Amino acid sequence: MTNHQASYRALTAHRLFWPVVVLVVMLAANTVYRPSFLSVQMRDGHLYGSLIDILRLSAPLILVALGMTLVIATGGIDLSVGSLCAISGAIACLHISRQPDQNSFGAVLTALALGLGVALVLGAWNGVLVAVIGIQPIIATLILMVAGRGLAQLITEGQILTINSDPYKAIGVGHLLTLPLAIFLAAAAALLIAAATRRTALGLLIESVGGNARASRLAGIRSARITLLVYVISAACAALAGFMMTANVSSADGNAAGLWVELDAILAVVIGGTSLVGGRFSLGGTILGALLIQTLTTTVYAMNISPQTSLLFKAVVVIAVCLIQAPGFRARFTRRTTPIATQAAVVEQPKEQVRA
Amino acid sequence: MTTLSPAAARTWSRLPRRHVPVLATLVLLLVLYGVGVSQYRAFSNVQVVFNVFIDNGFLLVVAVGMTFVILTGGIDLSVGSVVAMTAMVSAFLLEKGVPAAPVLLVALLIGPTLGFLMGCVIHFFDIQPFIVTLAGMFFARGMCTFISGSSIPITDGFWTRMSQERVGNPHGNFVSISVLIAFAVVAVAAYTLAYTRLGRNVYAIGGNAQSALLMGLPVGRTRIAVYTISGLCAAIGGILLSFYTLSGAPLIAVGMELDVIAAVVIGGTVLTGGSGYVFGTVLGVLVLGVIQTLITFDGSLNSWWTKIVIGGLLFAFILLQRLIGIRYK
Amino acid sequence: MTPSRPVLTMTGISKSFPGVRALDNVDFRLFPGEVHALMGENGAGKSTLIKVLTGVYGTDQGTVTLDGEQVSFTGPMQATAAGVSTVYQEVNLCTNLSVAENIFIGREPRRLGAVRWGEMRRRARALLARLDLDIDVNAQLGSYSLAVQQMVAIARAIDIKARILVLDEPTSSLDAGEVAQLFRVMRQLRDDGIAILFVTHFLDQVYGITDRITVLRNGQLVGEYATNELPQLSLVEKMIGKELQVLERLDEQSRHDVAAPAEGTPLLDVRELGRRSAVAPFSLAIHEGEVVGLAGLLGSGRTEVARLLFGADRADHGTVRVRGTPASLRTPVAAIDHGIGFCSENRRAEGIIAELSVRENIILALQAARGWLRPIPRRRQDELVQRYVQALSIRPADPDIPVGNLSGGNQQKVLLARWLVTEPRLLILDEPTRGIDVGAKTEIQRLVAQLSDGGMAVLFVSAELEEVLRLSHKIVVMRDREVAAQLTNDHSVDADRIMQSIAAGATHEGVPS
Amino acid sequence: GNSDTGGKGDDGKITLGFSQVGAESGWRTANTTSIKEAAAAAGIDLKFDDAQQKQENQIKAIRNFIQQKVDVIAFSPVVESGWDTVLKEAKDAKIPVILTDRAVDSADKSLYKTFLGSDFVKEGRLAGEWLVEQEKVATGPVNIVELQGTTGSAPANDRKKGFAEAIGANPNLKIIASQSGDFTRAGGKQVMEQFLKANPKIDVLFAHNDDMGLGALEAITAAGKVPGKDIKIITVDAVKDGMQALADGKFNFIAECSPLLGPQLMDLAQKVHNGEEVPARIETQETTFTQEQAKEALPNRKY
Ligand SMILES: Nc1ncnc2c1ncn2[C@@H]1O[C@H](COP(=O)(O)OP(=O)(O)OP(=O)(O)O)[C@@H](O)[C@H]1O
Ligand SMILES: Nc1ncnc2c1ncn2[C@@H]1O[C@H](COP(=O)(O)OP(=O)(O)OP(=O)(O)O)[C@@H](O)[C@H]1O
Ligand SMILES: [Mg+2]
Ligand SMILES: [Mg+2]
Repeated sequence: MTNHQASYRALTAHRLFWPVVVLVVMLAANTVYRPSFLSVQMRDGHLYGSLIDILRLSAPLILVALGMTLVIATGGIDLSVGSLCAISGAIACLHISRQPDQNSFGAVLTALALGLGVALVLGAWNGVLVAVIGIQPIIATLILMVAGRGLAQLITEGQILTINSDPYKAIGVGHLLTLPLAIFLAAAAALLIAAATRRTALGLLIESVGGNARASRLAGIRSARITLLVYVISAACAALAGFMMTANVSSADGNAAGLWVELDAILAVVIGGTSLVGGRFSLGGTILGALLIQTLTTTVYAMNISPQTSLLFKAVVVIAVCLIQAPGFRARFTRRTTPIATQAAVVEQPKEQVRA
Repeated sequence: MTTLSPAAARTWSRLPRRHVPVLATLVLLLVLYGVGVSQYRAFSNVQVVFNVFIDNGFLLVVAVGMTFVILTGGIDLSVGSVVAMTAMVSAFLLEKGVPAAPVLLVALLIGPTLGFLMGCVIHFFDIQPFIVTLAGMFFARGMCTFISGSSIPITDGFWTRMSQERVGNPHGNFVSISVLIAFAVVAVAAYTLAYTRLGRNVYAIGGNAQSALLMGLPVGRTRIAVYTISGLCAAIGGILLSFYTLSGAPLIAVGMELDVIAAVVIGGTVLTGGSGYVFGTVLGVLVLGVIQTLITFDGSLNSWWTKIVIGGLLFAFILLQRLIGIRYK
Repeated sequence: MTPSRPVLTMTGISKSFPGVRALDNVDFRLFPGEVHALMGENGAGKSTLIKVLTGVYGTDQGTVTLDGEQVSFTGPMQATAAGVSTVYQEVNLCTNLSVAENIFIGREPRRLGAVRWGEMRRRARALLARLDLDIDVNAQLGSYSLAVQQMVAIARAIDIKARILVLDEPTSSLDAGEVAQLFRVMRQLRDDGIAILFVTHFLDQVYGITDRITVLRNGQLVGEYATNELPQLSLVEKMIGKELQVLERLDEQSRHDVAAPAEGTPLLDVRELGRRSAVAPFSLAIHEGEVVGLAGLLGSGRTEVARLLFGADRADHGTVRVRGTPASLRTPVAAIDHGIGFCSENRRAEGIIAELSVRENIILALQAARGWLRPIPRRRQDELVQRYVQALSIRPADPDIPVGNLSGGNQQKVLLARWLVTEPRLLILDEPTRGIDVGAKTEIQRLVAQLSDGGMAVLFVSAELEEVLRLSHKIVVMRDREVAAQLTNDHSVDADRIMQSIAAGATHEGVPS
Repeated sequence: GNSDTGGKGDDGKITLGFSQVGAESGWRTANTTSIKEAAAAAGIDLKFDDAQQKQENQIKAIRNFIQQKVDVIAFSPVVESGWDTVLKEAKDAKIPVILTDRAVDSADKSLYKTFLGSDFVKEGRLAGEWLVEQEKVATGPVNIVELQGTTGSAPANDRKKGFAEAIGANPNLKIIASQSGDFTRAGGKQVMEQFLKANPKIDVLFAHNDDMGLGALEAITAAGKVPGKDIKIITVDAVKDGMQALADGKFNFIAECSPLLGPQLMDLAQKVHNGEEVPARIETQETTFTQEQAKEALPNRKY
C-alpha cells in the first residue's frame, strides 16, 4: 500500500469527508449554472456575493443546531427551538419598539437581556420537564413548541412588529471586517460551546449520559443537572438565533419567525454525524450540516428551481447525502472493487459492530 | 435448588403495572370529557363523541401505523405528506376520469411502496430513520405540489357516498363509514401486535434490536415491514381524508406527523421502543380530539390563546399521567 | 466414542477489526456428542470465533463446514435455522418481554398463525422446571437479576432442537447449584448426540464436563487436546503462554486470614435497612480495611443489598451511619460523596458506556465526583489509565479505542479500574470477576486484598463461594431476600458450613442485636 | 339527547360560529380583530375558532358549531374544495352558512347562503393592469421577478394567475424568475437576494403580499439599488407597513385586499338569520393605491 493510498483512505474514512463532498458538488453545480455564483465583490466596504449570503443566512441555523447537538447527545430532542426563536425575537423587538430612541445602545442591550432571560427560563422549563419530571423529551418540548408560538403571537399581538433600530439591525445584517457580523456571532457561539464542552468535562458527561443513562447514574453523574443544562443552552442558542432572524428583517413575526427551524436543525445535527440515540456528538459536523442545508435552500433560489419541484429536489439531495455518508452504502458499493480484507479498515465503526 | 417464588403480594401489583399508563390515560381522558360536559351543555350530546371519531378517523389510522414504527424504536416523519399525496393522487386520477376501483388500488399501493423503500434504506444502509423519513416527507409533499398547485375537488360517486353515508340514525346520532374502517384497522393492528410473530418481533426489536438479531429474529424483514405498514396506514388515512374532505389539496395534513407522534406517545408508547399498545394510541388520539373539541366549544379564545391553551392542557394531561405513573411504580 | 466425522469444521479462520487481528488462521473442529471447551485468556478471540460461526461477523478468510457442507451464514437467523443454537456472552435477550416470550420468540407455538399464549407459558414453565428454576414466566424479564436472565437464555438455547449448542460463558454468574443443574442437562443433550461448544474461565468446570479442549491465544490456535490428557497446569500454561507463575500465585493466595480489624466505629453501619418487595430489613457493619463477602443462591438478594447500600435503589426502611454520623444514601451521588463505590454485575446495561473510549470510561466516576468544571488534566488521566491498564492487564492496551470493542473480560476490568481510581473508602463489588480469566482473576483478588490492607473496606459479592471464602473477613449469608447469617471467616468456616446455613435458614450468628 | 339549545340564549341574541384560518399574518389578525369588534358592536354572540391553517380543524369546528346549535356559521375556507359533506350536515341542521374571504367550489350552491370577500384573481389582475399601463411606452423587454406566496395556497395561485393574465397584454413584460417567499419578510428577502445576483437587470418586482415586498426591499437596498426607482415594486394587501413604504416612495403600487370584513359580516349574519334574501356574492370594498394616494390614506390606516 503506497503512502498516497493510505492518506486517501484516511481522508475518505473521515466522518465529515462525504458531507464536504456534497457541499462542494452543490457549489460546483451552482457555478456551472451561473459562473458568477462564486464571485465575491467589494461593495460599500463589505463583501457581497452568494457565498457571503449563504454564510450569513446559515448563522441562525448553525446556532440552533449547535444547541440541538448537545440536547441530542444526551439522547433528547428539542422541538421548541423554533418557538423560542420567535419568543425571544418578539420580546426584544417589543422592548425596542417601546423606546423613544430605538437606536440607543442601552435599550438594545436591555432588549437582548430580556429576550435571552425569558428564553433561559423557558429552556429551564423544558429541562425540568425532561430531567426532573421524566416526561419523554419529544412530548415535553412539543408542549412549548405549540404554546410558545402562541406566546410569541401574544407578545406581538398577532401583528408584525416593525422596529427601526440600527444597533439591533446590525445583529442580522451588520458587518465586521467586511464580513457579516452574524457569522462572527455564530462562530463565537460555536467556539464558546466547543470550549465549554471540550475544555471542561461537560462534553464527556453529556456523551456519557446519552451513551448509557443507567450506567452514568451509577457512576455518580448528576444527569438531571446535565440534562437541564443542555436544554438551557439550547434555548440560549435559539434566543440568539431569534435575535438574528428578527434583526435580519427588522421586524418580529410571531408566526413565521423560526417556523420549522427545529426540523432543519435536527437534520443538520444528523448530517453532521451525531446519532439521534445520543452519545458521541460532533459540533464541527453540525456546523457543516447547517451550511449544507442553507446551501441547498440558496441553490433552489439561485437555480430558480420552481417551487412546485423544489421539495423533490431537496428530498433527492438529502437522500444522496445520507446514502453517500452511510458506511453500509459505501461498503456495498465498494465491495466489488476492494478486497474484503482491507474493507474493514475503511469502513467506519458503527455503534455496535454487528452484521445484519 | 433455586426457588424464586414471587410473593403473592407482588403478583397483584405487578400484573396491572404494565397497564397502568394506559389505565391512567383512560381515566384522565374521562376526566377531560367530564370537564367538557360540566362546562358546556351541548358537550353531553352523544354525537359530540361520535364527531370526535368522525373527525379523527384518519388520524387514528395513521397513528396505528406509527405505533408499529415507534414500537421498534424508529420514527416515520413522512406520514403527513404520504396522507396528502394519497389524497392528491386519488383526486387527480378521479379528475382524469379513472374509475374508483383502480384509483383505490393505486392510492393504496403508493404509500406502502414508499414505506417499503424507506425501510430498505434504513435497514440495508443503516441510516437513521429520522433522516430517511424526512427525505420521504419532502418527496411526498413535493409530489403533491408537483401534481397540482391547487386543490382538486372529488365528485366521484363512490367517494361522495363514502363521505356522506351516515351509519346509525341519519337524523340523530351517526358515524361515518370512515370510523368503521378506522376501527377495523385498529382491531387488525391490535391482533397483529398481540398474536402474530410479526407483532412480537416488533416488540423484541424495540426492546433491544441487537439482542433480537442475536436471538435469530428476522430484524431486517420486520423493520422493513413496519415502515411498509406505516406507509399502508398512511395511505388508508389518505383515502379516509379524501373521503372526509372530498378533495385533494397540496397543503393538507402539513405537520400531521407531529400530531400523530404526539398521539402515540400520549397513549403511553415509549419513543425508544419496546412498550406500548394500540389501545393506548386510540386514547392518545381521543385526548387530542377532546382537547380540540373543548376549545371549539369554548369559542372565546383568540388565535394565540388557542395555542397556549392547547399547550397548557397537553401539559396538565401529561404531567398527571406521569405523576400517576410514578405513584404506581 | 468420538465419531469419525466432525459436525463442524472451521479452517483457516481470520478476522480483523480495525487495529486488532482478533483471529489469525484458526482451525476448529466439533464432533457430535461431545462437550468441547474453548479456552483462552480475555481477548483471546473465543467470542469472536463463535460470532464468526453464527454469522454475526463475516470472515476475512477461512471456511466453515457444517456436516460436510460449506456454509456462510449472513446472520444468526440462518445459523439458528441450520441447527446452531447459541447463548452469547453478554445476555442477549429482550428485557421488555416476558420470560416465556424470551424463551419462545421466533418459534412460538401457534394455531392458524396466532400465538398460543397459554401453551407458550405452559411450555416455558416446564422447561424452566427442567433447569430447576421457579420464576413467574409472565413477569418481565427485566425484573429478574442478571443470573436469572442467564438461565433463561440457556433455557431458550437448549429448547431449540439444535445439532450444535454454543454456550459462551453461560456460567459466569451462576453458583454451584445452577451449574450442576446445567451440567446435568448438558450431559443429557450430549448423550442425545448434540455437539456442545462451551466457553468458561472456571477450570474445574472444564474438567467437570468437557471431553476435549481447544486453546486460543492472541487470536491464534494453540492446539486441540483431549481433556483427560491435559493436566490443569499445562492447560493454564498453554493459555497464558508463560510458565506456571500464575498457578504458583494461585496457590500462595491462601485464605485472607489477617485478623479482622472489626473494632472501633464502623465505616458503614446500617440498621434495619430494607426495601419493600426487595430485601427484608437487615443490619450490617463494615469496618475500615474489612472485606465482607456476601454469599447466597441465585436471586437470594445479594445484588439488592449492594444496590441499597449504594443508593442505586432507594431504601424505604432503616438508618445509615457513616463513621458514626447519620447519613442518607438515597442516591448514588450521595453514596459516592461518602466515599462508596459500586461496580454493578450487569456491565453492559449498568456499567460500560460502549461508545466512549477506555480512558473516558476509566476516569468517568472520578470526573463525575469532581464536577464538570474541573476536568482532570490530560497528564493525570494518562497516568491513571496507564497504571490500571497495566495493573489489570487490559488488552488491547490502547486507551483510545471504544470500550465496546473490548472483549467481555476486558470490559469488566475497565469497570473495576473506574472505581479503583476514585480510591473509595468502601468499594462494593458485585460479581467483579465475572468472565475474567484465571490470570487476571488472581490479580484482582490480590488487588482487593492489598487495598483492604491499605484500609479500604470491600463488600464482595460473588457467585463463586471459593472466592468469597478466600477473600473475606466476614461472610454475610443471604437467603430468600433476607440476611440469614453473618459469620466471621475463621478456620471453622468452609463452603459446606455456608451451604448449611443457606439451607438451614436463620441461624443469626453474630448479628448485632 | 339533542334537546339542548346550546349557545342560543333566551335573550334573542344571535350566536355566530366563526372559524378562522389561523393567525398566519398581520393581515389575518386584522381580519380577526375586525370580526370580533364588529360582533361586539352588533351584539352578536361570537364563537370563535382558530383552525391553525388546517382544513381538518375547520371541518371539526363546523361540526362542533352544529352540535352547539349556533344560529349562523361563517368561515374563511383554508382551501376551496372539500366542504360538501360538512356543509350538508349544517344544512340538515338548518344552520345557514356564510363564506368569508375565500370561495368554495361546491357544485351545490345551496350549501351556503352567500360569499363575502375579496377576489384574489382580481387583485393580481389589478396589479398587472397597473404595470401594463405604466410600461405602455416601454420599447425593450421589461424584466419582472415574482415573489409567490406559500406554494399551493389559494391567494398565491390566484394572484399569480390574475397577474399573468393582465401582463399578457404586453409581450414586452416578461416574468424572468418566480419563487415562493412563503408570504414572509424573511422569505422575501432571502429569495430576492438570489434574484438580484442571478439577474443583473430586474425592472419590476411583483410580490404576492406586502411582507415579502418589505423583505425584498432590504435585499434591494443592500445590493446598492434604489427600490421604487431602479426596481419598481408592486404588492398586494396594503397593510400599514406596506402603505408606509408606498408613501415613502419605496413601493410603487399596492392592490388592496381588505381584511375589514367584520361589519359587513355581522350585517349579513343578521339578515340571513332573519331569513332575508341576500346576494349570492358580495365583494368587499377594495381599491388600489399609488404613492400619492398612499400619502393621503396613511394617517387613518387602522392595520
Ligand atoms: N466489535 C469489535 N470491534 C473491535 N475489536 C473487537 C470487537 N470485538 C472484539 N474485538 C477484539 O477482538 C479481540 C478478541 O475478542 P473476543 O471478544 O473474541 O475475546 P474473548 O476471547 O471472548 O475474551 P473474553 O474472555 O474476555 O470474553 C479482542 O482484542 C477485542 O478487543
Ligand atoms: N432492578 C430490579 N427491579 C425489580 N426487581 C429486581 C431487580 N433486580 C432484581 N430484582 C428481583 O430481585 C431478585 C433478587 O435478585 P438479586 O439480583 O438481588 O439476587 P442475587 O442474590 O444478587 O442473585 P443473582 O445476582 O445471582 O441473581 C431478583 O431475582 C428479581 O426478582
Ligand atoms: Mg468472550
Ligand atoms: Mg446478583
